[in-house]
Amino acid sequence: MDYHSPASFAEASALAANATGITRFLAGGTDVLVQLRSELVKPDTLIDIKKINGVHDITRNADGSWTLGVATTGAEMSEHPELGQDWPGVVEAMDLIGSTQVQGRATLTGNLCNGSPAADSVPAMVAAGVTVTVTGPDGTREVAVEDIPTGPGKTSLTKGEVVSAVNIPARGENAGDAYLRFIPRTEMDIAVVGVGVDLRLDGDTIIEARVSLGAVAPTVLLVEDCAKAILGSTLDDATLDALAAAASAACNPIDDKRGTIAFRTEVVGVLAKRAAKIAYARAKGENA
Amino acid sequence: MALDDRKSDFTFVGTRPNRPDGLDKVTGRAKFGADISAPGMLHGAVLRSPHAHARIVKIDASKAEAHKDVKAIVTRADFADVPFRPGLEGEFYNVLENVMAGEKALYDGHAVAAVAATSALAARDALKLIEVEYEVLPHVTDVDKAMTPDAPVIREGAADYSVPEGMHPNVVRYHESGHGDVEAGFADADLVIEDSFVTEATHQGYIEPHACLGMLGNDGKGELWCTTQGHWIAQKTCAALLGIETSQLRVTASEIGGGFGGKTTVFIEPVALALSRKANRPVKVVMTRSEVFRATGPTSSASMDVKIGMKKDGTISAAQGVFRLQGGAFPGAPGDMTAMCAFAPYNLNNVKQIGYDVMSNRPKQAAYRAPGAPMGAFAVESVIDELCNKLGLDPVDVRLKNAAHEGTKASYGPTYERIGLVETLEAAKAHPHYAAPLKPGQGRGISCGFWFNHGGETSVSLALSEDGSAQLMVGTPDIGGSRASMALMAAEVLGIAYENIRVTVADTATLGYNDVSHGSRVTYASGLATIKAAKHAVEKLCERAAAKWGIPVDAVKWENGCAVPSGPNAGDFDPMPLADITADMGSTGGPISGHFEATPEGAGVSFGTHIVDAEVDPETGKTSVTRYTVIQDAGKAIHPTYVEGQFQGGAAQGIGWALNEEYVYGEDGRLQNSIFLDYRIPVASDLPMIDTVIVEVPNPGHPFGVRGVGETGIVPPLAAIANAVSNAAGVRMKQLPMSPPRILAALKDNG
Amino acid sequence: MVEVHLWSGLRSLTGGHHVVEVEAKTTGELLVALVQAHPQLQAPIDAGVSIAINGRVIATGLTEPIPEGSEIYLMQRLRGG
Amino acid sequence: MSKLHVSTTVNGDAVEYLCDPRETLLDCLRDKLNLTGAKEGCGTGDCGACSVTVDGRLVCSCLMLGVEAEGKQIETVEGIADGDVLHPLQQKMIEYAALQCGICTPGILVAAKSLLEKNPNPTEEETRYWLAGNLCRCTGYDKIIRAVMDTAAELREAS
Repeated sequence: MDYHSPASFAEASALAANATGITRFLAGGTDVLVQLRSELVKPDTLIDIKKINGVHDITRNADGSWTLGVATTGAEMSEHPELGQDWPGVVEAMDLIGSTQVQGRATLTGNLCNGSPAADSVPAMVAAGVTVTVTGPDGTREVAVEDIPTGPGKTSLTKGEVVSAVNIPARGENAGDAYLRFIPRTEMDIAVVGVGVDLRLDGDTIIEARVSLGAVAPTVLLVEDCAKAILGSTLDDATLDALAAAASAACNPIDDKRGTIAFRTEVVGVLAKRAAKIAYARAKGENA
Repeated sequence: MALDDRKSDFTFVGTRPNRPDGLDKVTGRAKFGADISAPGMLHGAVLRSPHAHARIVKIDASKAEAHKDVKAIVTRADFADVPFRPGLEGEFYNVLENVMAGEKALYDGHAVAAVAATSALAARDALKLIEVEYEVLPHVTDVDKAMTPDAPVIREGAADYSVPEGMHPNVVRYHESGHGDVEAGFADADLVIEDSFVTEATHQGYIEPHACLGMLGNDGKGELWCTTQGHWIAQKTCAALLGIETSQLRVTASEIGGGFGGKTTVFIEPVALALSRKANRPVKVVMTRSEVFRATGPTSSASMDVKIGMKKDGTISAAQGVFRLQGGAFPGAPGDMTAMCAFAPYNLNNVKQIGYDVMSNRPKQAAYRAPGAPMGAFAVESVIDELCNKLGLDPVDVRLKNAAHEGTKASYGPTYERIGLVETLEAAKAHPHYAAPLKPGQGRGISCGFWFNHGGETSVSLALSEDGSAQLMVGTPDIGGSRASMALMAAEVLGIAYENIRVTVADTATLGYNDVSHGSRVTYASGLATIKAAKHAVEKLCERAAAKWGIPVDAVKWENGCAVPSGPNAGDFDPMPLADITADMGSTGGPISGHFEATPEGAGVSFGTHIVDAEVDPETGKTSVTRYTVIQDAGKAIHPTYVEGQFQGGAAQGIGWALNEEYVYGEDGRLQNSIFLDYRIPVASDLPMIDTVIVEVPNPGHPFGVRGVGETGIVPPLAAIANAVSNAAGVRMKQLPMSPPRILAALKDNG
Repeated sequence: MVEVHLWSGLRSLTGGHHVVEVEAKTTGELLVALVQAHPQLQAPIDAGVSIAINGRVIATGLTEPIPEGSEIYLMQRLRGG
Repeated sequence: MSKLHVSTTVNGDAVEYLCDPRETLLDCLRDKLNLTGAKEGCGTGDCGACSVTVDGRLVCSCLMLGVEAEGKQIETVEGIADGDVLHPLQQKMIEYAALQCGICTPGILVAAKSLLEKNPNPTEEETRYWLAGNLCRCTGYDKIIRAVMDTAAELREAS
């Protein structure tokens, strides 16, 4: 295996474009090293992007949006004094991944590009409308997070392409997000079900909503029907039931060692309700 | 064993000093299995079968052999011929067959070849160069399916004398015992409940993977360093598997990073030695976590039917159980132990128990803390709980009413000596936990548990130094602070300070044979041996003092670390401290040591009662254990803090087994969850503080009254938690683990 | 003479008897005497047995004395973890 | 395949080693620097026995390549005591019998020290969640949590 630590994304992209065999980018490495060690994936080329300038930066842009460097760790996100005030759902979702130790290394970008349908940060990013900047041999493009994963372990990134920044929209007024996942223990598990909700209110009424589901289909889902179920409502009990039903209906899960089809289909609705209530409270400026 | 010198007031025993190996363990200096290397050392790696059941047609290692970094390759042909015998009589054969597959690979992960190379990476890479041709055979991993007539046969002729005719060849041992007339007893009952229960296989989950460093020359002399619960059994087994003399192999036990029964046998140790013999260099082999899960010994899975009859007043009129245990592709599943322990807490006139040992295409089960007992307790105590619920009776009162005590005829036959079950139940009833109110959504569970405990072959040597300090050599690896307990017991007898005693776990060349650190035997048997060895030394100290004083030896006694005249007639002499006697021992008769070599038989059975509160989320089926209290009879707690630690550890492992831990096999017979991410042992945030109550009903078979405490603590939790969860959820949970999908499904089925 | 109680699974080897009377002063003598009385008991003894004397389980020892009138149970060999 | 040269600092000492790019920081600490205090319990970041800090950040050394240590400041369990004076956490771990076999202890100590540097007054819940990535199979965590909480209290009093 060849190891490279390029100084720019253009260089990283060129290295990847010219590499033969299997190439992996190394950000936090918490997935790549596990795959390497268990010999699930044996890369021929490993490109460490942590020596590129600015990859640990968390920047609030003039328009209120955020740009995160691709090697920004979960711990750095959690410690940031303002990011979590704007996007508690995104920060909490990232924080759920692995242990304190894993938080010291793991990144949003890695979580996304690993392509797992159960990745915790991805539903939260999808709900929040996060995009990533992709640098490739033909320059850069901006891609919505939901368009990156194409199936378990697979992404839409082409040869030579590397994610070079994470872009989180401006929070704006009267809005809140939340992410909840189900795991059998309290920590250290992979999500059996995950739900991200982002919404905006006018008074008590929901006027914008995005709901995403994790670990219930081959990729994270952005579910239009869930958003429709709560739009225009004040999140009364009937609305919550409709949300749960829409979430369950959107599921296309599998039976595996982590959960059953029946369980995932049922619990996705439970979590959708609970996450929506938290997002709603946050949008109202309440502690939740 | 004569115990004419029972002791009940103590100076050192019962105190809580710092453990002697504490400094090494908190500074990173302690040497565990993988923490050693040797000059010229090679690294070994093991090639494992990806198939659950397959004939090995051909192994072509020529490409690996040609690789410059590869120094040796071994297959089954590089081990000794060990005769096959049915059942457990051919245990060396079974172990060899498990260590390196012969004609067939018998489970996913079964070793088929091994490589030694110049680096760990090179060894792993070289495995891919070995080509194995398999003929895949039908497999079975489920215990009930393995007993059905059309199940694939794992090994013909493996059944021993006990199996009734007509059973499938996968049933290899059968146990039946009991007394009275259960049918009459059931007829006499006001309520009879019969139900079936299932537990999945779990792993001991020690954090340290198996690791060893072996060196074996063509002269048949060897050295082995390994993490093990018993280095003499490693010595004996490796010698047999390699065809060398036992005494020519010196085995040193490293510090051991957890065992819980799983390190009572060998896996990679004979492989490292075989590779070393071929390469003529030291070879280190360290398992990966995935190898630990796939190819060491998990516990058995179980399928059980229990029927109990109860009178309205709570008296159990009859009890019957059938316990089917699957133990992998070898005889040894402890169905007999499950059967004998299941009803042992109760005073029963009519009881019958049947146990099966069944083979399947899974790794060879190994002991796991009270092997066999937790599963049976789960089934039995669940039925008792249900009877209590249906009859409106208090679960502690019912257990007290039926509790076994001194003079009770045990369910497994003999009459109990002094035992402490009633005391644990009374302590449970009096504990604030039992009276504490429950919140909505919470349930409380109670269970009792029993374990035999064990004595075993034991050697201890104690040598006094000129300056009056003592060195104590024991042969039982210290898996939980036992060096502290040994030093306390020696200090108690010698009357010198705890700190002045250095305890060492000796290697196989410096002490006589020692049985494994298992069966909760260390504090009991090595402790008894330590006491006896110290007394042996004290006899010699008294002899020297008597000679100095010119009085008969029987006129000298030992008190508070000094020889003193035994009475006014013995003469008027000042007490002579130990250090004054050892100071000139070289010129008064030579070195002073004490020894013990025997098999203590008097381990004393042990009982515990656990109280658990659990909360179930009715929408997701997720359980939290909110309060936990362990009450157990320790006989006499030598170092109470480490006794508490054993209670807490047993409870925590039980919580894992009850809620989330399980071996998950796919349709292809492969283990699906061979990493800690998916084999879910409890993490710190999963657990509450675990309260403990140490009950002390002295064991008549130990000079200080010790009963082993290591194993009993894992017997009650499965049932206690199942009862708490069932009471919280309002539906009886009959399958472990009670994972959220299973609980949610049960809630749905219940409407 | 001591009465030796067998576990019920052994009855098929002793012609239905679950109590066998033998002459024995030690655990070792007891096993020899049992096989003399019922040769088929050799198989379970080879597979491993323990002997309970007045409630105390002797896991392996063959030299343990058996006091006159003791309660004796033959048990399957105990194993620990 | 050529090896890579790495210069780094471990427990204040400047060290160098050559490593294969596939070797983890844990492999390098243990096999090249003979610092065997950090343990490999899983190799997948699930057990925490290999915990170290890198530039003050708590990580699993099995989830970081040896080559990534270039120019970093690494702290391991071997660096916790100040000469022959144990850190209060080490002392409390012994006093509380917060270890049975001791294999998880190095990782627990590194992680707990990192917690107390960040949060000198953690609640029981915070302590449990911070240490959730450090598996202990022997103790049920009870005595570990008590030892860490008591150390925190003692350090607060001392400061």
